Amino acid sequence: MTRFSAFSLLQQALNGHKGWREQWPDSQPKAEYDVVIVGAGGHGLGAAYYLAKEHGITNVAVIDKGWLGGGNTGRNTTIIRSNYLYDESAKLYDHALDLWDNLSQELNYNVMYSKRGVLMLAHNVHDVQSFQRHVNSNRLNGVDNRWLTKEECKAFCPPLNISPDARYPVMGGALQMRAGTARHDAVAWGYARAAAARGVDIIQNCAVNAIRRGPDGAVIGVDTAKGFIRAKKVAVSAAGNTSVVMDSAGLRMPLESFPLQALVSEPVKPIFPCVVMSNTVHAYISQSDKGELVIGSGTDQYTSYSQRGGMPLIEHTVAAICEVFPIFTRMRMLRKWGGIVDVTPDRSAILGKTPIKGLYVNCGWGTGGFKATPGAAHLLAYTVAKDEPHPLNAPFTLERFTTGRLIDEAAAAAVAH
Amino acid sequence: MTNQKHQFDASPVLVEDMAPVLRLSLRVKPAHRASLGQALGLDLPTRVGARVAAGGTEALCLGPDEWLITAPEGTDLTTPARAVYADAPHSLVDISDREVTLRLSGPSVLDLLAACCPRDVAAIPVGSAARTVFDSATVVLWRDGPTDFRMDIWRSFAPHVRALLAQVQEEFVAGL
Amino acid sequence: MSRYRIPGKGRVDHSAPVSFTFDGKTYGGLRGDTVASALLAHGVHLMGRSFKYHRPRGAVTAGSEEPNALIGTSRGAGQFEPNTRATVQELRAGLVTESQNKWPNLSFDVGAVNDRAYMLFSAGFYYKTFMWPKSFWDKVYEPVIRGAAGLGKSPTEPDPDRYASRYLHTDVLIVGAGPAGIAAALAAAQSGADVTLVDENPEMGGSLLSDPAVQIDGKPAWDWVDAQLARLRAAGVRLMTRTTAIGYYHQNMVGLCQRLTDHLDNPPKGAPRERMWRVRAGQVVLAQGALEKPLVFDGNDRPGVMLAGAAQTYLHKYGVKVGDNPAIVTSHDSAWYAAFDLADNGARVAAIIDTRDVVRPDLLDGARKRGIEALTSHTVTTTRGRLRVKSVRVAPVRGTHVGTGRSIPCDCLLMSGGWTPSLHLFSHTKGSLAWDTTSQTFLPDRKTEECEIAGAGRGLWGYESVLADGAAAGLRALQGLGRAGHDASFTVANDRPGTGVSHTELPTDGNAGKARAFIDFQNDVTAKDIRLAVREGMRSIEHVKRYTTNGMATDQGKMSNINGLMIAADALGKAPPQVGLTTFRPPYTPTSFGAFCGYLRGDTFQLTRKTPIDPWAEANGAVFEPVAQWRRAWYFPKPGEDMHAAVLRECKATRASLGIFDASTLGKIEVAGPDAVEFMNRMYTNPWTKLQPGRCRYGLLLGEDGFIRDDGVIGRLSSDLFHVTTTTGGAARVLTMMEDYLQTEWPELDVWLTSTTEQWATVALNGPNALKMLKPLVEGVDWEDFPHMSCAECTVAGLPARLFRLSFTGEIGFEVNVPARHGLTLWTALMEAGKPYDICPYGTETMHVLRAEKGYIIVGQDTDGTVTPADAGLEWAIGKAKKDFVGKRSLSRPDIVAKGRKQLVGLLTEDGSLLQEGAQIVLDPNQPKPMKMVGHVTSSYQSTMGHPIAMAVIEGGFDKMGETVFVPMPDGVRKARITSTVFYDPSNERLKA
Amino acid sequence: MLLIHCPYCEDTLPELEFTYAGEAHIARPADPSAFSDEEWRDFLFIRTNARGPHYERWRHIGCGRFFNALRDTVSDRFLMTYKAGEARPTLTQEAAE
Repeated sequence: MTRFSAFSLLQQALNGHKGWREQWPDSQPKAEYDVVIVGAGGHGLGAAYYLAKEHGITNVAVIDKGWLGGGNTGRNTTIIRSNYLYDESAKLYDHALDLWDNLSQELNYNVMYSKRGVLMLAHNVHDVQSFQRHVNSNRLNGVDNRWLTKEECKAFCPPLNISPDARYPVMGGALQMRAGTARHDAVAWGYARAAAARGVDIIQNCAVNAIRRGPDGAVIGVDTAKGFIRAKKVAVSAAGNTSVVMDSAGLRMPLESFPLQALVSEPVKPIFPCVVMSNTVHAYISQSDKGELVIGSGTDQYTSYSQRGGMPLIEHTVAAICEVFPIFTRMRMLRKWGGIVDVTPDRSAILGKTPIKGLYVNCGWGTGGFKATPGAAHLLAYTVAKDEPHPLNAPFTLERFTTGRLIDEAAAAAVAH
Repeated sequence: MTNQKHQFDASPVLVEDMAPVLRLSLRVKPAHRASLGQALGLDLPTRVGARVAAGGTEALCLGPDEWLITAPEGTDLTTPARAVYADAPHSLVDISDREVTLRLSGPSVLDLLAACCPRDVAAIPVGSAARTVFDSATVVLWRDGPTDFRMDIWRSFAPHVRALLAQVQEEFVAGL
Repeated sequence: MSRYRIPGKGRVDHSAPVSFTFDGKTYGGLRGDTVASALLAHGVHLMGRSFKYHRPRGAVTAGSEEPNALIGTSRGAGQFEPNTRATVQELRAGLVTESQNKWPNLSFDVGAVNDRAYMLFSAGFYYKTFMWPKSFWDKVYEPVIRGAAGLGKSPTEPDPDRYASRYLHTDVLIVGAGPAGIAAALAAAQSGADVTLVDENPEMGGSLLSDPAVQIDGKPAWDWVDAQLARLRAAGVRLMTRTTAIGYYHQNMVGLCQRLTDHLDNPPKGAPRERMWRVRAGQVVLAQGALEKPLVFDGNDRPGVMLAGAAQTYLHKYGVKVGDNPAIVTSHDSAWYAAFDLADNGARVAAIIDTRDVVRPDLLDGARKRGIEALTSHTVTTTRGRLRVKSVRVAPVRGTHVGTGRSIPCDCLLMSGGWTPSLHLFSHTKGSLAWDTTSQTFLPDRKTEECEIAGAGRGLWGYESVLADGAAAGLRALQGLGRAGHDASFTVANDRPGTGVSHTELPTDGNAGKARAFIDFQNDVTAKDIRLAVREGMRSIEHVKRYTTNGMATDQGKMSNINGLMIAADALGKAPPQVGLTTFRPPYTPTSFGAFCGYLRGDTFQLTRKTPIDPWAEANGAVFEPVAQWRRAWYFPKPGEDMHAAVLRECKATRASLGIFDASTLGKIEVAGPDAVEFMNRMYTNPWTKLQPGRCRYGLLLGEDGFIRDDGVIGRLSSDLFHVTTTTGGAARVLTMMEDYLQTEWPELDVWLTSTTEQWATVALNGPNALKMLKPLVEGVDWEDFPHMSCAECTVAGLPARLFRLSFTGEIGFEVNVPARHGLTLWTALMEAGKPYDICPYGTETMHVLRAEKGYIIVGQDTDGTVTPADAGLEWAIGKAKKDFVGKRSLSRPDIVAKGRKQLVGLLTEDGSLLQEGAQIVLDPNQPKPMKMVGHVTSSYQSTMGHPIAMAVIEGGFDKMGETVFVPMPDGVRKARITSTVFYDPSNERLKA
Repeated sequence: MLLIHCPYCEDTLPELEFTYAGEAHIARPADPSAFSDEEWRDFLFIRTNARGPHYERWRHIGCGRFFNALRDTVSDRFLMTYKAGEARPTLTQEAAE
């Protein structure tokens, strides 16, 4: 594998870039692997990489029904942050943030992790109370997150409208300076290249039809479009399609898949210095390295695998953005697309073992999967290798839905009074 | 109010506030529809959206067990209903003040409504009505004539609806 | 007269000059011009700079697919927009335009140094570098990359224009008013169907407007178009120009963006700039035609290099010659006609260079007749010229072998690589495409919606076949509606049929390594970039696209997708369909955010609900806070008072004598029917059977998961009538939840629910003098039998009322409900009657303080969706005898009954300081981070008792009464003692009286 | 925006008049206390999340009724709608196509 560097780039530039080799081979499945990972998104590819690098397990296949990185990894708005409310969440996402920090060097692939700061806007007294709670709990958890007055918000993000007569006046915000964005495709490609270099097979366009179990109930492999592949350990990391795959192993999940839409504007010169999130109006915005405004919306109301999503939601998202940032009404939408996000009842992920021997699952990231990528991958690898969860993902079990120990990030933001 | 002269030269639609009326929400199971109807002197329609009127009283079927009843203020419908309550249990709730009513009329009234009503308003038959949405407000839309509508709007939503209607009217004036 | 304008020619109005500025220079144009046609009329080709290399670029098209000629356009303050396509923007008086992505100016742009170092900026180069030293990424590399990003500048001021939207329901929607669309409309308009025909251009007619010599049914093309449009108008067909179908959504929902004022000199007042139409169509006919493909060769991006079809459009529509001395390079017949038309209009055509070995004899004759040199089996291998093409190098070609070339001078080069059906909208529906080997294009295959595709959009060429196909599609649409009609046929003279072949990048006789053949002009993606991506393992077209950014420019691949695919497929040694096509995403062309907003801006962005008493609050200087959809009076500051002072005064006045509060936003639900009590027993945790009519009770509602959802005081007005109140934010949720259970789980119950939230205006009176003050105003209440937690129907101040005696403050309290229209009357009457008692209006903040002093919770503040009745100390509100109620089963789940749950307690700080709501609580303030947190402060206020009070949820809090906990804040650690949540009048003495 | 047929209004109307109400045919047990923690979890949280035909509930603002629908979650096309309380219809071939 040619090491990427300014030098190799220059060298190649002089000989017309003839020397670049493929970043990962187009592998065909072997008869058996130590571990099969279903889903070649950032999470699955990353897990394969960490299995090989940190646990010495290199006989690994990552299988995807489509192209690697073609699911939510390549469809999200790339927001990265860790200022979550509950300790469990904050620690999990902060672990991811630590890995993000060195990911480009780790993978020798520039994932363009941009620490532009993520500002979450408070629009009413309830938001203020809730964000103060975030800020305080994050501070005591050692997670960077601080409260800004509305004037400080304006100074940090000049396009912001802080007029008190706005329908949703800005009352302040919670800023995590360490948070930001990254180049989503590069994350998948970087992990793929680094994993492949360590012997991992990446098998694309090969649907997994079923997880097969032996007489003792333990996993023995997967039936795929390219035949049966033997494996004693199977990790499912298939986002919106997790329910379907797990169902084939006879395990029903507390998941529902919803369409999530996002859009970009035409590219313009730098105007938007950070990431701004407003949960109250359901709008998320940043500006990409290319100059496009990247805007995310909430999920559509009905479950769907269509990756389509309707017009009304997008209208409300754009309207919300223009309410908070009135200078953008004459900007133009360039492209809108949809993804499928798998959502759990408590809006927190499921990451760990299952009741079935040899079957592991990483799902339920809802709208927040991208930011967790290195962390989820790292912890999934740990859990698969050791056959037990890492302390950081131990709380994110399936069992919590039986016992009632939910990690309810959604309810914690519940509005009433 | 409603009987003032229409002037379309200003705008091809007229938006007027209507005087309050007695407005009741009647809920009763299909089995007892008939007896309730008798008590109120109305043959309560069963098709959602259908209306019947008798004297000054009018009933609109909003759902399989729900009717919206309007009558001149002061009309007493509670007593007769109460009389059959034992045999025909029901709920009859005064909601006269819950909504306010606008009258929308004029040649462009269908376009006016099409600005914020996702359903095909033109397809609502004259003489019937529908509970539907106007932007984010749930409204009851009564079609009294080809270009003549009444709109019942929850009181606190009315200013928002009026503001939208006013904007659309300005489009008509601008001719675009 | 501008040098390249042909007097009297075209569809522009030669008697109506319009002047505009471009980069500060004033130009004259004609009504009907676009900015591009007007500039071309002056011989100006250089209109922009490319994204990455800042290469000089001119208009390559004459339509909305333009990737190069993007400009900033402005009408005045707040009315600037970047990245406008000069080929679309119509001239209007006083239009101000500027070029983009250049410094200091368009002809000399420093950014062009990138072009010198182009070898470094190969596809994906940024993934491979900028990683060392690490710290440089944040500080140096990324700022530089971002600095270089973007094309135009963002607007910086709020937009004064308005936007509108409209729903439209139509039988047949036809997208594209070219020959196919018009023929389809004629067919569909039979038998009275409601038909809508839309076109993105200012004029209907499509390609016919660029082919005036064609004759249809004996009429010259333009006359025919006029006649048909008149027929359609007469038939009541809705004709919409400047209207782009941007997206095709579920079940024949099509979004249309109609541009209303950007072309007007002075838009009328109140006119929206754009209107978004949400069309629901019974049948859709897509007649969007085809897009011409560039040829891919070294230097194909120089200003002056343009699509042949575009040159033909500039000539016929705008009367503009794009050059005196054009050369033509093509692999399709259509470019020959462009050459002929230009020659017939006085241009000296340098040569027609056709890559094909065999060309139709009549075309060769046409060239010969006009004395045009025709070179078949030839190609252009490169071009010369800095800001404008000066010459082209031409060489014979056999397959990939190139013979020795020669240079041909010219002032523009017109190219055609054939035509691609415009299938964007069809792709939005997830309809599948099939590769057609003969035409080397994708054609529509399996449909998912009720739609027809007609004409060039189906790969057809030549007017006669396109017209016939359009008519047939219109008829099929009509039949799809279950209506009948007859088919039509058209006779066409001077038709211009055509065929062609497709290429990858054309061979060069120069240094292949140095050749720069552009595919995506705007993003500067070359053929070599595509091949590099494939070499690096990008095997799917999606990967190639994302790695090279091919097709991601503002034309969304209209120019580049197919050329990129052909080259990727060639590099992979696969057939194009095996490589696949990237998904087309809405919108079809970039669409303003404003159009999507429509009315959802400013005052009409989202509704704000106001109570009947709101006007009084506003008139009396209330400060408001948004609560759910409502705005509520927060506090009533007197001159010079801040929030703290005002709230303390309001609190004290209420405790001392009498306070008045607008509680109208509380949700109210009438629960009526013989089974009302049974229903209440099932929904709420409390027991209701024994509650006597005329009495009230605090009701607690759980979700099925056992967590607190809502609460409120509920009055039993008669044996089968309950007046339920809910939280302000919970009203709609609770009613929906109740309806759900009633309709789905318990349909057998004889009980009905009616929202009366807005039927009643609710005024709360609290204070030791509340009873004294109210009594004289009330008729119909037996005060002997009206203790705390009673309710009655009566009159108050002569108004019909529902009177509740209850307290959310700890003082004697009442809630008076009157029909909403009387709300203000009641309020003023009570204010008047309250004067002797110094009645004090208070807002939500005071309400919060007073209830906190009594330890009454606020759902959503002291509970967060993870709190059970036990956690909140509300077990007393649970009907122990009840076998079941919503949420009961969840309360016995292992972790719900486990020790150490967070429980709601009171907190008093040792130093008497005010805790922050949301502050976290620890047992050991000296532990290292991450600290073990045992809970957080849910409510905290300055109280009327001279010291602040707080409520908090703390792990095992009930067993820690009297213990000390710590609240580490940035400015130091607070010590606090755990207490009961009831700080004020624990024995409820004050409620009795 | 979807078009939905309301079985009570017998009219096909735009999605904006409807709200989604989750998976259908998950009946609340007559006696929840008899349910094990696992059974109760299944009732509360476990969902089919079908990729393809999906039995689900919607509510129509017009008539205020909750009703059931069979919708293909891949195409988002409604295969049928039917009144609350009616038995779960078996998916016929032609309906699926």
